[in-house]
Amino acid sequence: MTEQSMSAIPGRQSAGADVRGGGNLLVRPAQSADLAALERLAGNATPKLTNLPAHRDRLEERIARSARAMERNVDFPGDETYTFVLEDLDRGEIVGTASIRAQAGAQDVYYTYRQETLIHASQQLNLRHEVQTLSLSHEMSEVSLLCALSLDSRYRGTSAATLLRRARLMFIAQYPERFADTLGVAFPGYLDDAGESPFWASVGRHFFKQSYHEINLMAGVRSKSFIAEVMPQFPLYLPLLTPQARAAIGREHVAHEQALGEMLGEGFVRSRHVDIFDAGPVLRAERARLRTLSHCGWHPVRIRPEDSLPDAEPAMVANQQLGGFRCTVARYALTPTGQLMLSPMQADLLGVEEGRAVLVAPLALPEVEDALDEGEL
Amino acid sequence: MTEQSMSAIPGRQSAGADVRGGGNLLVRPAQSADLAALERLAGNATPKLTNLPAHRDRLEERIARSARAMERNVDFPGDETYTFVLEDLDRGEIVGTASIRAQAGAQDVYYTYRQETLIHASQQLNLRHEVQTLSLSHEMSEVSLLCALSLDSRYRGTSAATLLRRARLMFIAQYPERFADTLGVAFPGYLDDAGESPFWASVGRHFFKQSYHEINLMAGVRSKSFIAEVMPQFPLYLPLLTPQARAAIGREHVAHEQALGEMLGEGFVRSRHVDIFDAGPVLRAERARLRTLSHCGWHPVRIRPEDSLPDAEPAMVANQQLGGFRCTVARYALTPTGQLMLSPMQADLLGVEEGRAVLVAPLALPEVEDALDEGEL
Amino acid sequence: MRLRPISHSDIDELQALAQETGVGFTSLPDSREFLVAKIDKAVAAFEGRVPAEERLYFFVLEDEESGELAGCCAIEAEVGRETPFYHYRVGKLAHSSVQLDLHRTIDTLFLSSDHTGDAEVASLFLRPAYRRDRNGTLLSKARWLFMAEFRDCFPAKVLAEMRGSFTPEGVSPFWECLGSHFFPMEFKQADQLTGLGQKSFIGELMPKYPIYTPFLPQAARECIGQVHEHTRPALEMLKKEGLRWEGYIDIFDGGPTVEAYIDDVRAIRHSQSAKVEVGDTHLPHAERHGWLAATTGMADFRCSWIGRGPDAEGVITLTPTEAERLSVSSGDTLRLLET
Amino acid sequence: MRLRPISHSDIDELQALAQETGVGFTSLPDSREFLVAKIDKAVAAFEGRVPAEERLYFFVLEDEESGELAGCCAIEAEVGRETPFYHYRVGKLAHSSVQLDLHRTIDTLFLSSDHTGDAEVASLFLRPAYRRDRNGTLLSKARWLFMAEFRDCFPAKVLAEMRGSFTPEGVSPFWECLGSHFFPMEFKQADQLTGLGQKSFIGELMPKYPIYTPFLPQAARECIGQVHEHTRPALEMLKKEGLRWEGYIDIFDGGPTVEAYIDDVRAIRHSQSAKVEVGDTHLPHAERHGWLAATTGMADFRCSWIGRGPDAEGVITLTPTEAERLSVSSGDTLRLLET
Repeated sequence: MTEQSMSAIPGRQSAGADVRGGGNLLVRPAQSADLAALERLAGNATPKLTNLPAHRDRLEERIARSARAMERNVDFPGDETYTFVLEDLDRGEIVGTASIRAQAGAQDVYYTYRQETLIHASQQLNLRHEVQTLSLSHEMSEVSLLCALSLDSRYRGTSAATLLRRARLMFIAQYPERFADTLGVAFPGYLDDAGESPFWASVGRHFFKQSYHEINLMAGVRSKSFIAEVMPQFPLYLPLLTPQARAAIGREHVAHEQALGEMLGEGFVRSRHVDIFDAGPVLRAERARLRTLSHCGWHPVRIRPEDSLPDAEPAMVANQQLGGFRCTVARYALTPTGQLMLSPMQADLLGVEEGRAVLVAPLALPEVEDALDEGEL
Repeated sequence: MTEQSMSAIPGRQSAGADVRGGGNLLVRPAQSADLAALERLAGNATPKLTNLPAHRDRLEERIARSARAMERNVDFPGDETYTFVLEDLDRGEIVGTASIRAQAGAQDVYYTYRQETLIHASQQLNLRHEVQTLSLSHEMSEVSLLCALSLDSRYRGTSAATLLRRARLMFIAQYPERFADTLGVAFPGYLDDAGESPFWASVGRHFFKQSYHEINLMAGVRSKSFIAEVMPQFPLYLPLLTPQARAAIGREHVAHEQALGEMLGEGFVRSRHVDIFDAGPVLRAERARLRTLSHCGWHPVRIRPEDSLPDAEPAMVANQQLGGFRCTVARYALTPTGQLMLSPMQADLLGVEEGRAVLVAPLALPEVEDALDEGEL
Repeated sequence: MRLRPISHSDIDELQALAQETGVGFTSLPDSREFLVAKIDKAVAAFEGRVPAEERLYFFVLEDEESGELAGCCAIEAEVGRETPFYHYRVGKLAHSSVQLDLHRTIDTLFLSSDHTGDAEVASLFLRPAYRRDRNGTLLSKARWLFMAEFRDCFPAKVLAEMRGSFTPEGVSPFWECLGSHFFPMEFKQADQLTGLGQKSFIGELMPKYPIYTPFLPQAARECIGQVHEHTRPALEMLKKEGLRWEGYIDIFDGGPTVEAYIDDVRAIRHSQSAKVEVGDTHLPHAERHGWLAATTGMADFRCSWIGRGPDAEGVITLTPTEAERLSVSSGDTLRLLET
Repeated sequence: MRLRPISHSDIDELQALAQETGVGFTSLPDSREFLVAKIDKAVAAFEGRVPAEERLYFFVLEDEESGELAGCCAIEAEVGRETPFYHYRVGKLAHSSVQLDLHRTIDTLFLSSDHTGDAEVASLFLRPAYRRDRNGTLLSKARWLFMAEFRDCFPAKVLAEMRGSFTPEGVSPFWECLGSHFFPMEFKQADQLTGLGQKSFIGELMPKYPIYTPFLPQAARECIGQVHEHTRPALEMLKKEGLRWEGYIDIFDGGPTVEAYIDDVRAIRHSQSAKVEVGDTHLPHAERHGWLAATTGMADFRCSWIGRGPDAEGVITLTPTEAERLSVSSGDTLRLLET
C-alpha cells in the first residue's frame, strides 16, 4: 500500500495550527499521583468551581471515587463520578481536569432554577399578562453531568481544551449503560467587575449568612441538602428581582464564553434551567444528538512509521479500555480499507496494537445545522 | 405502459378489509350546510366533548370561524380553528368531524395539570422520599391541538376513523406556517361505570358547584378564564387524592383506547400533562417526528380508468387547495416514474387534473420503533 | 348632631357628600345610580329584610337643625360574602439548616381571604366644616354601640382597613414595587375597581405564589403595615378600642388591617344600659362631650352626645332637646358609653 | 405544696417523673443526660445567665413535707429561636368566578413559622397521686404569676400547644391522612424527634405547598383544631384565661395551638401585689383553695395556695407555715391571684 492510497476523511476543517501530530496530549482517568496537580488546577479555576473544590481531602476522595467507578460493573447510571486529567506528555505535566457525574443528583438532589412563564389573564379587564418566574427544580437530577473542568490557562482556546472537554463524550460513547440518555453541562454564571454575582446579591444573599463564595465552596464539599432547607420554596417572580440579577439569568462567566460556544456547536442547547446561586446557564442534549457521538466510529489500528503518516485532519482517538481509558489527538488518516494509521508512539500511548479497534471522531465539529433552543426557552 | 409496469410502494401492510378503492370517503372543511350533521355528531360523541359542544350557535360559529381561517393569509399560528368533516359519499352523509386549534391557548389559556415528582430528602434521617404532584400548567397553550373528533359509531375502527384522524396531519403538512412545531392531542379521560369521572370527584368537585358534565359544557361554550380563578393554584399532592382519582390520571376513556393507540403509533408520546377536569391523557409530538408527516410525499396525478388501477396498499391522498382541501383514501399505486394513479372519480373528488401534484401518505402506519415516552413520564 | 340610618330621601345630600370625598374614598363614587343602590341596600338591611350576614349598615350624621348631612360611616356585617375579600398576610417561613448552622425566618406575603365572614367598619367620612365638637368620635364610636346593641347580627370579629403610606406626590411605593408588576394599570384604577366591588380582576391577575419580602425594595418594605399620615388619628382611635394589627395588609398599598374580637372591643365591653328620664331643660351639661347615647331600635337607631352620665341607679336624665334628638321619652332604654 | 424553679439536686426525682410521663410527653424523655442538660439550662435561665429570649424556665411542684416532686411545668421565653418552630395555619383562599356565579373560600393549610418569638407554656405534668387539691391549677396558673412578675422578660404573645385527637387505639387520623405520606416513619418517632428538638427533618420532608383541606378525608378534617379528650380540661382552663385558637395547628396531629397577648391573659391582668404580714397560726382558712400567692424573686421564685385573700389595705396575712412555704416574712411583697 503506497502513501497515495492512504486517504484522510475529506471535507473537514482544520482545528488550528497548534495541533502537530497530536501525540503530545493525552486524556486519561485521574490517579492518586495526580493529586497535587488537581489541587493546583482546582485552585486556579476561573471562577472557582462549586464541583471542584481546592480541598485536598475532597480531591483525594474524588480520585478514589473515580477509580472505584472504573473498576465496578455498572449497568445503569448511579452515584459514580469519573474524573479525568489532561496530560501534556511533552512537558510531562498534568494541565487539565474534567469530570462526568453519572447522575447529577445521585447522592443529593441536583437543584436548578427553572425559568417559567405564568399567564395571568383577566376576563374582567380583557387582558393577558405574562409573568416570568424561577422555580426551584430537581428535574436535572437524572441527567449525566459534564462538570468540574479546569484547564491550565496557557492551553485555553487550543485543541487541548477541545480534547479535554470532548474526550468525556468519547468515554460516554463507549459505555452508554453507565450514563443517562440526557447529558447536561452547567457553566459558571456571570460575575460583575468586582467578581460578585449580581444574581446572588438579589436572591441567595437574603437566605444565607455566608457569602456567595463561601456557599459555593460548601456546596462543593458538603451535602447539598441545605439548599432545599434554606432556599425559597415558592417560585420567584422575576419582576421583583433587581435588573442586574435579571440580566445575569442564563448568562455565562466571561471566561467560559468560548467553551459554551463549543458545547452549543457540539449539539447542546440552552435549557430552561440555570444555576441556583449565580444563574449560570445549564445546557442539555439528548446523547444521540451530540456531534461527537453521532460522528464517531470504530477503526482498526494500523501502525505506521511516524514519518509516513499522511497529513490528514486532526481527530480524537480513544482506546477501548475502561479503567485504562486513553484519548489523544491524532490524524484522521484512514487506509482505503478503513484502518486508522497511528505512529508507534501513538499506539503505545493508547496501549493498542495493530488490529485493535479504536474510537475516532473528528476534532473539528461539523457545521451546526440547528443549534437553536428546541423551543425550550 | 402495461399494467405489469405499474408498481405499488412495497413493504406496507394492509389496512383492513373495509377499504375498497376508497373513493367513497372524503375529508373536507366544514361548511354551513353541515351544521345539522355537526350537531348530531356533537350530540352523539362518547363521551361528550368539551371542545365540541352540541350547541347550535357555537357550532355555526365554529364553521364560520373555520371558513374565515381558510380564507385568511396566515403567517404563524394564532386563534384559528380548522374544522373538517368526513363525508361518506356512498351514503351521501356527513359521518364524522374533527378540528385543529392552531394554538391551543390562543383565545384563552389552555390549562392542563402537569405531573411532577418532588424529591424530599432528609440529611438528618438519611432518606429520600419522592412525592408526586399535579401542577396547574399552561405550557401546552402554544401547541397546535388536534381536537373535537366525533365519528359515527358505525365507522369506529375502520379506515374512515384513520382518515378522519390523520387527514388533519395531511393538512398540517401542507401549511406548516399555520401551525406550531409541536402538536398535541387531548383524549377524554376515564369515566367509571356510572359515567362519572373519579378524578373530578376527588378534585374539581370541591371547587365548583356545578357538576363535571356542566363544567365540561361550560368549558366548551364559554371563556375558560374561570379555570384560573376557581381551580386550586398550588400543586396538588397525589397521595392526598383518592386511589380512584390517582388511577384515573392519564387514563383515557374506554371508547378512545384504540384511537389513542393509533396516535401513539403515529409518533405521539404521552406527555406529563393531563386534562384538569378528568385527568385524560394529553399526547404530544414534534411535528417532524410524526409518521404521516415524515412519510408523505408529493406525486403528480395520472388519471387511469378505474378498472385498470392496480391493487396496491391504501393511502391518504390530499389535494393542494387550502379552502378547497380534500383528502380521501386511494391506492398507493405509483407509475415507475412516480406518478400516482387515480380513477377519474377520485381525481374529480379531489378536484385535480392530470399532472397536478397531490400529497400522499400510506394509510397503514409503519412499524413503530420508539413509541416510548421520551423520558417525559 | 345625631347619627341615624340613611334613608331614601338622603340621596341628594349623599351625592353632595360623595362629590366632597374625592380621590381615595372609593366606596362612595359620585354616581347617582350607585348611590341609590347603596341606599336601597342599607334600608333593606336596617329593616331586616336581608339575612344578617348580607347586611350593609350605612349611617349618616345629620345636623338635625339644618337637615344637612355632616358625614357618614358604615358597618358591613360579613365581608367577602358576595365578592372575594383579599389581603396579604405577613407570615414567617423558617429557613434553617443544621449543616450551615443557620436559622432564620423570612417574612413572606401570602394572598389570603382569611377575613371572609368578619364584620368591617368602613366608609367613615366627615365634612371638613363639621370636623369639630367630637363629631368624628361620634361617627366612629356610634358603630360600636350599634354592634353592642345588635350583637347577634354580627360575627366574632371586626376589622377596619387603613389607608396605606403614600409619598407626598400621592404615589404608593408598595404599589410601584409590587402591584404594578402584576396589574397593568394605575393604582387609582385598581383602587376604584375594588371600591366598586368589581374585584374579579384581583383573583385573575394577582400573583398566586407568596412574595418573599426581602425581594421588595426598602421603600416598599417600609410600607408594610404603615398608614397614610392622615389616617393615623383614626388608627389611634381604633387601637384604643383594642383593635390590633395582626399582620394583614392591603394588597395594593400595604396599609394595615386592624382587627379585634367584637366582644373585646372596649366600647362594646364598657357600654351600659340606662333608663331614660326626660327632665329639666337646665340640666348640668359637660363642656366637653363625654357620654354617647344610642337607642335600641335598629330601623330607627339614633346616636348622639348627651351632656351627662347616668346616676347610681342607672337612670339617665335627658333634656327635652336631647330626648327629641334621640327620639326617646321617659321609660325608654338607652345604651351609654363614657368616652 | 409549692412550685419553685428546678435545681440540680432534683435530677433523681425528675428522672422518676420522666419515667412516669410515658408516651406522648415528648419533652421529658427518660434520658439522664437529656434531663441534666435540661436542668442546667433552666438553672441558667432562672439565674439570668442567658439572654431573656433564650430562656427556658422549668418549674417543679414540690411536696415540701416529703421532698417529693409532684409535677412540673415550663415556660419557654421565645420559641423558634434555636430550632425552627412549625405550625400549619388554617387559612382561607377565595375561589370565585363572576362568570360561573361562584364564590367560595377553600380552607387551606399553610406551613408557617409565624409563632417564632412568642412565649410558650408547656410541659405540664402532675403525678396521678397528686391530682387533687387543685394542684393542677397551681401548676398551670403559677406560670401566669411568674410572667406577670417578670413581664419584661417575655414577648407580646404566649401560646400553648394542645395534644390533638386520637382514636381509642392511639392512632392520629390527621397523621395517617397527611403526615404519613410525607414522613416515612411512625407518628411516635416523628413526635419524639420533635420533642427532643431535632426538627430539621420537618423542614426537609414537609410538603412545601399549601394543603387544600377538602382533599383530606373527613376523619382527618375532623381533627383540625380538635384536642385529645384528656387535654380538654387543660384547654378549658387556658380558654378561661383568654387564650384562643387562631387557626394554628400541630403539623403532626392537627391539635390546636391556643394563644393570647400576654397583657390580655386574665390571670396576668387580675393579679395584684400585696404586703406580707405573718400572723397567727390560727388564721381563717378557706376550705377550697381560692388564692394563689407568688414571690417576686426569679431565682427563688415560689408559688403556692394560701388560705385567704388580702384585706382592703392590700395586706395579706399569712400563717407561719404559709410564710415558710413561700420563704417570705413580714414586709415582703407577694403577687396574688384569686381563682
